[in-house]
Amino acid sequence: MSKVLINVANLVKHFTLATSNPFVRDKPVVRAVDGVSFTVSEGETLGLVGESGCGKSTVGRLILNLLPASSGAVEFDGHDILSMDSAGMRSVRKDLQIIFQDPHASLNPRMTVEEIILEPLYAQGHKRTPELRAYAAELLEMVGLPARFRNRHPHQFSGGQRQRIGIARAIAPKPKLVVCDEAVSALDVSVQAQVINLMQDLKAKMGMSYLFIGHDLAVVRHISDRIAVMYLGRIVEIARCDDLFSRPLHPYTQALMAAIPVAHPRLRHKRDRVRGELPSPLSPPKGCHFHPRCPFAQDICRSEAPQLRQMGDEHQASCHFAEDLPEKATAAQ
Amino acid sequence: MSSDTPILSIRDLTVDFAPKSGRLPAVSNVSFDVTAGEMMCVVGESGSGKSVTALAIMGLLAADTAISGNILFEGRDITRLSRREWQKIRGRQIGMIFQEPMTSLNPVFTIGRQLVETIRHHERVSVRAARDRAVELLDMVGIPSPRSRLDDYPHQMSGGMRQRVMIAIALICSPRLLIADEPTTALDVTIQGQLLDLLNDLRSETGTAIMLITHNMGVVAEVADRVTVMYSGCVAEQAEVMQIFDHPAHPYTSGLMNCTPKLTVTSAQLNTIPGSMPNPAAAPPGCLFAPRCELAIDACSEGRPAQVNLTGNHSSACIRAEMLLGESAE
Amino acid sequence: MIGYTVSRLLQAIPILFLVSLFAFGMIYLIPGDAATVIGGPEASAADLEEIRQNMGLNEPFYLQITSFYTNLFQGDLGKSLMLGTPVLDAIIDRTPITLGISIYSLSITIIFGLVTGIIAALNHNKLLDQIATLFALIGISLPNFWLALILIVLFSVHLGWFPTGGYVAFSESPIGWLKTTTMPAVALALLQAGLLTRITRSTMLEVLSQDYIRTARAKGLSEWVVVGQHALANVMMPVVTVLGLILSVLLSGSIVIEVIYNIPGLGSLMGNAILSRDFPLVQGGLISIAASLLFLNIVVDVLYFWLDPRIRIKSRD
Amino acid sequence: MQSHIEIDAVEDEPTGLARFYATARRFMRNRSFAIGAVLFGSVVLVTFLGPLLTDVSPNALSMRNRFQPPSFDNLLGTDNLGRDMFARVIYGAQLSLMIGTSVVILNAIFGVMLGALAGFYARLDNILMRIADALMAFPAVLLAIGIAAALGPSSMTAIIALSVVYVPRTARVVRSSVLVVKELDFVMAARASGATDFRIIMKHVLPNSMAPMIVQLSFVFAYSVLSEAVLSFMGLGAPPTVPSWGILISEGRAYMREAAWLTVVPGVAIAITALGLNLLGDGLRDVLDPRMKVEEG
Repeated sequence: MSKVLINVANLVKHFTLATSNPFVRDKPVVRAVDGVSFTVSEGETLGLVGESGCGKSTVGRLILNLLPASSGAVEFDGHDILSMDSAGMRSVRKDLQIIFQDPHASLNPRMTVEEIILEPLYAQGHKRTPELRAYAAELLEMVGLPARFRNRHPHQFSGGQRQRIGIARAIAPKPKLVVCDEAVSALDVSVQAQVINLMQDLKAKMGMSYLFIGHDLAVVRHISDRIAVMYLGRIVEIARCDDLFSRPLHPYTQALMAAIPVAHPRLRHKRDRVRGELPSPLSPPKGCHFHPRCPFAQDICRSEAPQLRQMGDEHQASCHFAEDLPEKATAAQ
Repeated sequence: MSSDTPILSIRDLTVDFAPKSGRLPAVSNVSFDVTAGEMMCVVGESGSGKSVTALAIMGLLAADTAISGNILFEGRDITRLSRREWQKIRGRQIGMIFQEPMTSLNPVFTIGRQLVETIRHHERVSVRAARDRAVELLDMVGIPSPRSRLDDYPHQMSGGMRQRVMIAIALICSPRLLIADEPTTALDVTIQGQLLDLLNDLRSETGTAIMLITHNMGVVAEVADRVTVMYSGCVAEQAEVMQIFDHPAHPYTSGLMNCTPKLTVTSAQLNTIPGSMPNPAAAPPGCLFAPRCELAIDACSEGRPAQVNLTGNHSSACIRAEMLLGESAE
Repeated sequence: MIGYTVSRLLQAIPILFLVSLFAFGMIYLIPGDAATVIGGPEASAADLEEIRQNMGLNEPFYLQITSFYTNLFQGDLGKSLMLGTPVLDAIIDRTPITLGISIYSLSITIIFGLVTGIIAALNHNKLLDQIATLFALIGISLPNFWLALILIVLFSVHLGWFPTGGYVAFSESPIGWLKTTTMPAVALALLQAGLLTRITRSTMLEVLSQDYIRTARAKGLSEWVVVGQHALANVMMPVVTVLGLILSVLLSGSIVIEVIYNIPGLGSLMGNAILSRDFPLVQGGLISIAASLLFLNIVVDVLYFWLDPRIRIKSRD
Repeated sequence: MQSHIEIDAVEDEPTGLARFYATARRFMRNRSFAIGAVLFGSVVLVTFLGPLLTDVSPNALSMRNRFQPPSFDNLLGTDNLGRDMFARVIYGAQLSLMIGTSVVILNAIFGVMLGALAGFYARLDNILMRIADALMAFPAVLLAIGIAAALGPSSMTAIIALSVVYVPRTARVVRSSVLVVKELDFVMAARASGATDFRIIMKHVLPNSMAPMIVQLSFVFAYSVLSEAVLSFMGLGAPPTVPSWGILISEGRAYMREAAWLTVVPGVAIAITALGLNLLGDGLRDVLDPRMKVEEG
């Protein structure tokens, strides 16, 4: 197995909400990220999947140190990111990049494409040289845009083209890890497929790692080597792709899979949908967060929070009944 | 379950927001039917004209929009109706739900008020009776402890709950047709599944026909009886759902199905449709899909292709449709 | 609700402190010897000394500022140089007159501004909209003191409908009050009505483009209900919040308008105090006007808080 | 394998002079902007070309020609001392525009600086905005008059007083747009790349926060012209020897019955200037940022 690039241990982020009432002592706290641990190895793609509000995007911001973490540790390439001074952090940043969801908000409308792409290098202190400009042209060609577009402004491009520009910016400093925060979610399906293919090509060429954050299980599966499933601020299951899909060991993972629409009308079947909705992260259920929606919940689930347990080779799940789950699930159908 | 009489038929509908600009109209020459009690899915990407078509049926487009063609609802051309008569059809015979559950309900009125006012607008009943009916409706769309939710404001509910309220409002007069414009797009997958089930159940209980607008082929595969595929304001293909999935007769339809990642297939590369939707200001002369089409021949750029009737209810706006069908039959 | 009100009041404390500090500091803006400026060219050396004594200008700075705040906390704003009476009494004396005219003017503003703004939005880009927009623009572009003079020429000098100035108390003669206050109220209302029309129009246009308005139409509701209930309820809230701004603009205008119409209200009191360099009165006036505006703004915010369920209910949870 | 390039052509962007014309066309297509530009443009033109058209000094007395109504010799008539109103209004315009421009420049410098600091640094925000709140708690004209009274009447006084009044308002506008822009993804991307705060503010935040400020400045110009007239009308602006618009109205006031033009003409001049600037502001708002809310006050 290749070297671990980033090691996230017990990462926690609590947001304290402001209230209008000055007499309230206990301000409401949202546990957006509540003890998340995972690793990403060199050249690997880890998918981070979950529904809105599960904290997956916050995890992305935390490991880039764009938000201060409440507690926990992030070790990236031998550096302890959360305790670094700003000068040290700046030099690490060239190895850590991000691609955003919204192609309209992620590019500075006042800059030309070339300036946008080279901004990470300028920010690192590089000067504008002919070599650097040639590099910008090269980057544009790499993401499938003609180099002659380099003096244009973002508003002249379509959503898919802008996303390519955002990708070019992210790979410009030759990073070791790129966080893709819902990078293809805002695109139309036909364009989405183009961008996914591009991201895979680039990874093959440049050998970096991805942390691919998304909500569409099919898309995440397509691009990832391993997948971590998040629910209400916690990772409930993490496994290699094929393993996760052939042997899901957490009822929430099963529910997510069951919710994916079928690929062909012939495969339609009446199924048991997961009940209820995501509880408010302000007052998450006691014990296992998923118990109010879980068809297999027992007393222990309501009182005791399960820990992530090793369930096989590179497969972890946090369910009290992970061992029995495959049988239970088949029995229920 | 479904009879063959169409309750809605659209003929040559063209909607143009800027008729003199020379830009491509938002919707051009669109024709399709919705028969009673069926689930008709209109599928297409952003800019395909699917939502504009729905708003045209509801008469909710801006007053200065140029609309031509006919929209026949139960045999009556509603484009010829006065504002007042159209208002009587809206809400009463055609209901509609929208994509954005977070903004589609009035934030300063309670859920109860928004239901009650609609009930009392359409039926002469007391407030008390209307409230009882509102509770019934909320119960029907699966909102737990409905009576206590009547006095809630929209922002106190989740997106999925609000969308259920929207459905409840649309169902007040048991409309003959329900138009659902991307009702699940803004919602999480687990909630999307619940809502699709709800729409399906309601349809079989009440016999309401549903015109479901979506960009997601997966949703189509889950619930559609019949499918209309739209591209750049035009209808590309129409058929029964099985026919569409088994024998697509338009390259855009097959492209759309192939580029969605699937759980069953894992390959290194996804199939793609190259390029993007044509710029309405500089539309290609012939078939609008031709510049992106791998099967395009010279004839494709000579004039817009007309709808060709293939087998039964299957039609396609591709001049090579017969060839495509032949290939897939082999 | 109570918590919110208290927190808003607490937030006002530092602002009030700064307000009083600015008012206090105003004297130090005077270039050269303050007493000479205040006393004017005719003042004798003895007069100047008296002014210095009176205002404590001979004291060291820290004593001046402590005594300023000690007095302020006791509700003592000092003594007016020009009137010889306590500043607070003078202000309290004149306030009802200005308040009456302000309410009159505010009513004209709200009726005119809301109606024109809504009509303009409902006829977006049509002739009525253009006329309303033009009127609003003229309203915010005309100098109101000039308009006051023109009104006098037209309605007092030529038509003789109203007196050229002066003031009759409402308790003495309601007709007389109307006669003496109508022109000032209209001259004052012009600017605010222009502002309010513009704000109402843009808010209404924004609201009309919202999804829930489309929903209301899709439900088959009549246009009257859609606009008159669904849209209006959402328009009123942002409009309520500009009331504070409008009151501030109104008080700004009342200085020169009351001077022109010779109305013995707060505005002309301030105007005359400034012209005769009566700094204790200017300071006291600035502090009390700013404090009342701050308080009114808090009232408006609390009202808004109470009106808008999105804020009200979130804070209850 | 190379992924497909999107085929549809990207619009070509004009360069140099062509780009300037294209931008100008876009602005002039907005009716508010076009009318405002014409109105304000003519005021500026007359102000600076006017002295070439008339050789009469604004202070030349001519007791035989008192109270002449507008005629060919005296385009806008004469006043109680026989001075030519046209010349006086033009010199008043110079003063008004000079004061307005100075206030706008001070607003641009301090408003942007303070607004950017308050918007970007949450720590500074509290202090700076409380100060702004306190200054804005005073009614605008009252504060300006108060400051002017303390400083003594002069043009400089008017500039300082009006700047103190409007800088907090401009700073608020800049601040709120900085607050929005700094949360956008491209700013996050710059931070993620290690850009310094200074670079982020100068290259990313400020260039994208300019539109509301430019609009605000045109409104500030209009308010300054109006408020300066009030100041000089009250005898707190320019000294009485300078024919400022406010002073002209105040002088004409005594002769309203006999010679109404003495009051009407300078008032109309103020109104045209303010109207032009307000229209310009409206137009700029529509063209630069159609989603922007009305920001008055």
